[in-house]
Amino acid sequence: MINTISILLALSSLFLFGSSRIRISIRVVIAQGFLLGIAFLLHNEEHLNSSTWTIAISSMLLKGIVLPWLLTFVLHRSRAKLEIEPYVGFGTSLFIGVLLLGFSTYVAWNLSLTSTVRAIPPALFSTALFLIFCGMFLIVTRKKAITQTIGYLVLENGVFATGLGIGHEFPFIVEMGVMLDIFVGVFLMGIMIFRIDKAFDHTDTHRFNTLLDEIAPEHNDSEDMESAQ
Amino acid sequence: MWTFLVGCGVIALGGLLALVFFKHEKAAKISATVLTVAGSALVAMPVIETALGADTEFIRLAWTLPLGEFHLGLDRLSAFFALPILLLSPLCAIYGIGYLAHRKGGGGHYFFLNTLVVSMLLLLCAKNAILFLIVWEVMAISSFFLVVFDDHLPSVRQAGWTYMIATHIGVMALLAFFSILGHHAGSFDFQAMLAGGELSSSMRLVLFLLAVVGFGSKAGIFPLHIWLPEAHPAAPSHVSALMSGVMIKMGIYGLMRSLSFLGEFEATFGWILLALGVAAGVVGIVSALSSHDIKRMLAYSSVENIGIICIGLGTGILGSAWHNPQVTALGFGGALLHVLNHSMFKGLLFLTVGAVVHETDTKEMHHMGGLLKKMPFTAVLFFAGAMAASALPPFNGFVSEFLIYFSGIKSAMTKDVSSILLAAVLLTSLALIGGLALAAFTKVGGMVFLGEPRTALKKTPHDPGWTMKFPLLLLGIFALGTGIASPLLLPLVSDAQTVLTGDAASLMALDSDILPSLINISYVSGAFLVAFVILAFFYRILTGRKKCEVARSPVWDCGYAKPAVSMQYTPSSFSAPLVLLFKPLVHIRWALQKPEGYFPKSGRFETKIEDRVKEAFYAPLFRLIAKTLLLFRFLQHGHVHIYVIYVAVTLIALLLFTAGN
Amino acid sequence: MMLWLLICIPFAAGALSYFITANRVRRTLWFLAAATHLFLSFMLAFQSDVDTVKDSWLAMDALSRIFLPLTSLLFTAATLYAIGSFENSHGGKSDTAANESVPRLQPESVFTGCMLVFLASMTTVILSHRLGLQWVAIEATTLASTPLIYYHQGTRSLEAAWKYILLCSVGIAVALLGIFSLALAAGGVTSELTVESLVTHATRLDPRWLKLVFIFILVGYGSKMGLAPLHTWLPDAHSEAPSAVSALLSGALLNCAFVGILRVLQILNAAGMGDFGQHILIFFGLFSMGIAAIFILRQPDYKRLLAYSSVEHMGIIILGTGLAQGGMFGSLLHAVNHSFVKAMLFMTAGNILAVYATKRIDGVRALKQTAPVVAVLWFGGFLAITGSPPFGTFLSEFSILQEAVRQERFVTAGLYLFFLLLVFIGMAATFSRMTFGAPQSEQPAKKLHPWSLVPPAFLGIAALMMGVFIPEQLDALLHSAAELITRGAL
Amino acid sequence: MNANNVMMILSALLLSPLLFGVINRVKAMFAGRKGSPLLQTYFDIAKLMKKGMVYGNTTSLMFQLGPVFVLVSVLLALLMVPFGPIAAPLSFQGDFILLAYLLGVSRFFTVLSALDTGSAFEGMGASREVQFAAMGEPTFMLGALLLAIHTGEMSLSGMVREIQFDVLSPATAAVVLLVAAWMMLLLTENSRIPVDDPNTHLELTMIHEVMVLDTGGPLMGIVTYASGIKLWIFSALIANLLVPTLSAGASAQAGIFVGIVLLIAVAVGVIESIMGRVRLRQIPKVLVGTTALVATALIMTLAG
Repeated sequence: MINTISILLALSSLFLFGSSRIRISIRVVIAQGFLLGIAFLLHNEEHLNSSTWTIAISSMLLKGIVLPWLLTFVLHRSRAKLEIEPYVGFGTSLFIGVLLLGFSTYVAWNLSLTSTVRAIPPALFSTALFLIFCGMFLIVTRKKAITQTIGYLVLENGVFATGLGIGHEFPFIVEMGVMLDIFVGVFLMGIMIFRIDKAFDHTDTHRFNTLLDEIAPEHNDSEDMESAQ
Repeated sequence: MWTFLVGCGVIALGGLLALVFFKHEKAAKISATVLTVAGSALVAMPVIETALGADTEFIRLAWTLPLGEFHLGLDRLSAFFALPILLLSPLCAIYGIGYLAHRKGGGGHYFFLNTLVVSMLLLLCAKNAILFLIVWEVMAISSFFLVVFDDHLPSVRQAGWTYMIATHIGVMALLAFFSILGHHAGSFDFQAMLAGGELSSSMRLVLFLLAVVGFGSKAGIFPLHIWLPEAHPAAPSHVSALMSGVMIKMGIYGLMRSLSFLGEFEATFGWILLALGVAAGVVGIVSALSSHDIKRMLAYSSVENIGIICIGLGTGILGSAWHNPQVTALGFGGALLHVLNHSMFKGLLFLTVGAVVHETDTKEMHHMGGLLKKMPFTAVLFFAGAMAASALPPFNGFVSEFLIYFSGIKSAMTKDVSSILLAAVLLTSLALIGGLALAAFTKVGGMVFLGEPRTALKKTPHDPGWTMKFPLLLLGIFALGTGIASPLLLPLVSDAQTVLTGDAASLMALDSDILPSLINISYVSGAFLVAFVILAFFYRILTGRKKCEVARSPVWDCGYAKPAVSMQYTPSSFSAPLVLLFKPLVHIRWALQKPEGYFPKSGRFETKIEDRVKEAFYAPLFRLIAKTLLLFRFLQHGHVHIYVIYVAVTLIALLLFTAGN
Repeated sequence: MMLWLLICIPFAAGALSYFITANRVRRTLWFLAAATHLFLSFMLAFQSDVDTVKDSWLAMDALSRIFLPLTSLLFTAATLYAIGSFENSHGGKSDTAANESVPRLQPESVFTGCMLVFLASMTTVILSHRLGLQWVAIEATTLASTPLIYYHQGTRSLEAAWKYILLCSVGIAVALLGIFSLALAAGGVTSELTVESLVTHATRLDPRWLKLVFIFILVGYGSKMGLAPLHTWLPDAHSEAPSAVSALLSGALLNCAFVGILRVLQILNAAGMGDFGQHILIFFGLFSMGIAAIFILRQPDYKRLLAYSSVEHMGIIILGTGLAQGGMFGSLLHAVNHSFVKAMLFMTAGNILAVYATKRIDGVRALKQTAPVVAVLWFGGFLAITGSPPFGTFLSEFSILQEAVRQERFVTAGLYLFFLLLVFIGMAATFSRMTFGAPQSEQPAKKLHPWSLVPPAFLGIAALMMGVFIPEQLDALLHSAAELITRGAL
Repeated sequence: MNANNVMMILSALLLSPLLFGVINRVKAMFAGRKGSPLLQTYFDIAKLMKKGMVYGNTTSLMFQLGPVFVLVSVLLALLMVPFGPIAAPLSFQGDFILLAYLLGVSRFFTVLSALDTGSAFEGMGASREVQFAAMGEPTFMLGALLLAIHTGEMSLSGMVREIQFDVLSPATAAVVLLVAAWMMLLLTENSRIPVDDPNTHLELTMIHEVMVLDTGGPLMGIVTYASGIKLWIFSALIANLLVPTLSAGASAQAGIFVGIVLLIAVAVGVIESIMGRVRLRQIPKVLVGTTALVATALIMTLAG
């Protein structure tokens, strides 16, 4: 069952690579949020108690409803176009995606073969790594601030997927704290996308490069000396 | 030893008082000076005692610094190097009162001046590497602030910058030096380093080179000298005197001290130092000859003198490597004596030149001339200093060079091929340097003090007030006195050099010939003065006769009876033929605007002397490094998504690294 | 319980101050919270009895005894300084001109609130003995400081804040992966993710996973700490933030990330796998120093210059950590020294900004004449940051060098010295250019509020003190902390 | 100091102006003229001493005192020159260094009193003087080193005492080279052809004469006498290398020595007559050449 969910998660991410519309992407993230929640419950079948339920439900709430809603809200309020503007074409993205999946699987299997730790199924771990790389890839290749936020969410999902195996070993408060952090983080990002939109009339982060290091004129030139006089 | 510390404390207190009184210029200067004089007097007591043979004293205080300990000790070598400090510092402080009379910022200036003095004194006594490095840097920083006193001038800022970089390059080498040595000795205590275990031959070479770079950058050993000709002209003259007279000698002290840690000397070290010394001597004096900024010229002359000191050190090391204790003692002794002598005459020269610059408001020789008539006192003392700097008897410069010559000839007496090579190199280079120094100093003396003023000055120059005259006079007397009474100085040197070799045998015990020679030299020097007085008296009688008419007329100009000031030979033309012979060593930039037409209105010819080492080595090197580094500036391009790639790539690379392990 | 107080007081004060509109009252509250925190942290840090200050979440060990008072001290200084600089900017309008298109400032109440929450989260990072909690706190520092960076609300600060939050969040997500991996590695060995229990059972943890954990944590917290090439946000954020915030970001926050790395290193060392980390850490250290040198050379903006210098110093610290043993001591000492000096320099930079209204180096001349006190601080800070004796940085940098030589890593030592030299050359040019010279135009002599001068002066004196006299207690603490990290336990 | 060397010093003091007379006479003979009397220089000095003084407008005290210093320094230098087998009055290890530097002192003051006139001519001459002297200095020092190695003595008198002529030994060849080199040095230091032409009438080409262009009266007398002594010193140094070891009495030896010195003056006269002047720019090369000559001699000694 976990394996099925892992595959679904991986596929959904690959789908993100090929998707050209922001709204569809948000829906994929919603799906991932619910999938992760279910996977969490499944993984902790033997330890189901109030705290596992709370974590699962709040995670689904956060990742499946609150954050996507926030993103949609931002999307509507800002004057951004609804299409994704990638640096890397969708086809190429898909190809790279497959490569990344391969790499993650290699790392995960390589590790699980030699490792004594069996808490996390290799399939899930490879998917988790894949999601992390996917998230980074999305941030790297998509121009808009909002798509970068989506990338961040995917990345977080990947991390969360890794955490599935250890839910009962992690204190409840910490889990909640992690979720709070993610929520506040995305919330802040949302606010900033608003501000960016207002200040720049666009949310393209590739035009977001005023903070640079120019090369100052040479400091100790004799010409410079004379001009200073 | 405690007297020593108390004395240092008094000087430091003077500096603090200067800072406290910074609003009252005069009070600040005077309080700092008075306490410097008092403190120096206190410090002088143990120093002279030790220099004359008292036992080394130590002070150890607990100090919670990692690796550090407050450990001071005053041995012969330290005491010897302390002598010029104790002589020059009070004089420079006194001189500064007059020199900076109409300037603001004296409080801060005197604070750094006193800090410099204290740091130098502590440096000499530091017996722990950390303490040594700390006071070393305090010395560097305080002298930096002294250099940039006139920071509104771009050239001064440039000089300060150059000085700072040069110093820091040296500090880096010293850090490496001491950390390696400390690692080998297992402690940062100098005594542990002295006793430290056997070093491998290659490690010794590395350490030696590090010491040469580290201390050489302070001492101005070729080719690390480039800050000297920048910083000395930039600094106020008494600071130049103090820096050139004693501070750069701290580099020599450091080099000597570190040599003592290296165990047995190898001939390679000696050849390296000798080669550097010869190069510094020749390049230094040729550059001095070509410079027409009067203080820059003196700075280059310091480079030359450091070169001579290095020649002495190199000879000493070679002597030791060849198990020829006489040559060792003579070489080291000559180098040490030259340290002392150079501090006197270079201090004197900088202070006299300071008076000239103070009166004429320019450092350009082309604008000076005829100052002997306006400033006779300064002029006479300048000529005294110039003679000493050209190593002419009866002044002290000759005596120390004599010792170095002597060491070379002594080594040749073994008739060993390499010893003869050493002697030949030493004699040739010293003779050449001597000849060139004479050319350089007659040029300065002639162009600045003799003839007629080349440009109109804003005000009529005159001899300075007593605060500036007194130090000049005293230094002049010392330069002459130590020249004539050199046999009396020999015991000081004779013992101080034993610290380097670790042998107990003093120079005088090893070499019975040197003392009689020095005594003869002092007879001749004395006779020189006496004979001069007698002959001058006769001359006076001869020209004072009634029959002897004394008249004045224009000088001969091929029958042209209206000679003009501008027809005088210029400093550049004086030195040009000689400098052109050594063309590869200095870079002269020409700017010529030819007079045109039958009745030309204007014409202009300008030369600018650039340091060849700086131009051909440092500038391209620094440019290359900067260029290479700046190539990587693109990394910070502002695109945040690419930044994320950095994170991803780092992560992947590390994962692969782990997988590989 | 006392430890929780340390977190709760600033948190509560922060929450409260958000609602207070009266400047005077809010500032008083702010200062009181800072002072109380300072008092408590010093009291606790120098309490001899260790066990009384420990529960299952928070604990006070040698490491936190060093960094907690340090952070608190810096915060108090920054508080005073911030109040002083508010006065500076209200006094004359020139400050706002400094930040090009700045229409308005964020309300001071938000600023105060975020500052205090920032302190609370930093305190948690330092005290936390549960790695999960520590992660939460580190992420919280990012979140609390983002609005602070955005305080000026200009387009540049917006850009900086965006880059900051995005890159740090990504980095920290990787760190979370590391924490999860650690939990996985500890699965079946210990159920508690506290440093103590992990150290106790360290040898039973799976080594391959542990390596993975270390890498994730290093990349994660390393990006927060500003190790090259993960540092890219740092110059932007540190230069665009208000100077009081920059001082804290550089002086305190980077240390917090460092503490995060140290905790994992402690476990790694306890597991006997210190060697694995060493190479990576040394590489990161040297690489950061090199990258910083590239950007310090001919840098046109003095706040960015300071930011890159932070990257350099984090490199030095990590290098020392990688050298272990003596190097560990050096790097902890260096962390302390760097905090003092860098905070002081950023505060002074803020003063320069207030006087000259530009962050460009060519716009600043003749500080010595225009603002003598600032000039003294600025140039003194330069000497201190480049590791010149008698400042404390010299001792720590030398200890690290010494350790490299002791281990006969001559290439490392050589590169280390070379980069230090490059940085010195780059900085010397800039600092002397700014400090000295003839005033270009008639600068209106701007009166600076004394509170904007006293804190940096105090920190400067502290940095000097560290070079000539290290208090015995601190010395002992540093030694035991170094031992704690390198051996896993005391 | 004994009677012998007092006598020798006195003879040097008395005979040195004669050298100029000898040279001039030889030159005149070559030119087919009768020439001035041998004692002409004595007459000149005596006449100059009686004259009045004319100082240049620009000159200061340096102009007047300079020649006095010059005289003092050459007189002191003379004290260290041995007279063949008769040792110098002042002899100690390393005395040749002091000798060289005392001559340096004389040069220092010659140059400075020249510069004191402020005239372009004097400046030019001074510039050349320091240039050629600096280039010539190593020749003297290396030569002395050669002698020291050769004889194992470190004082001039000792060297002269120990020097042995052995026709077949390479050392003799080395001494011959040294004589040649020092002869060149003599010509340079004393401003003779081929370096300088004392009898030229064009100021632009002079070296020594142009420096004393404005010197007259008693001052000129001093200058002339001092240059005589300087010439004597150099001639005596070379003569010392050539004086044969004879078991004759002191007075005979002294006679032989003085004879050789006068012969050297003759040689100078011959050289002046048969050679032309070298171009000023070539002189440094010639001087480097003489240094090379001595260096070769040194290497020969080592090889031998």
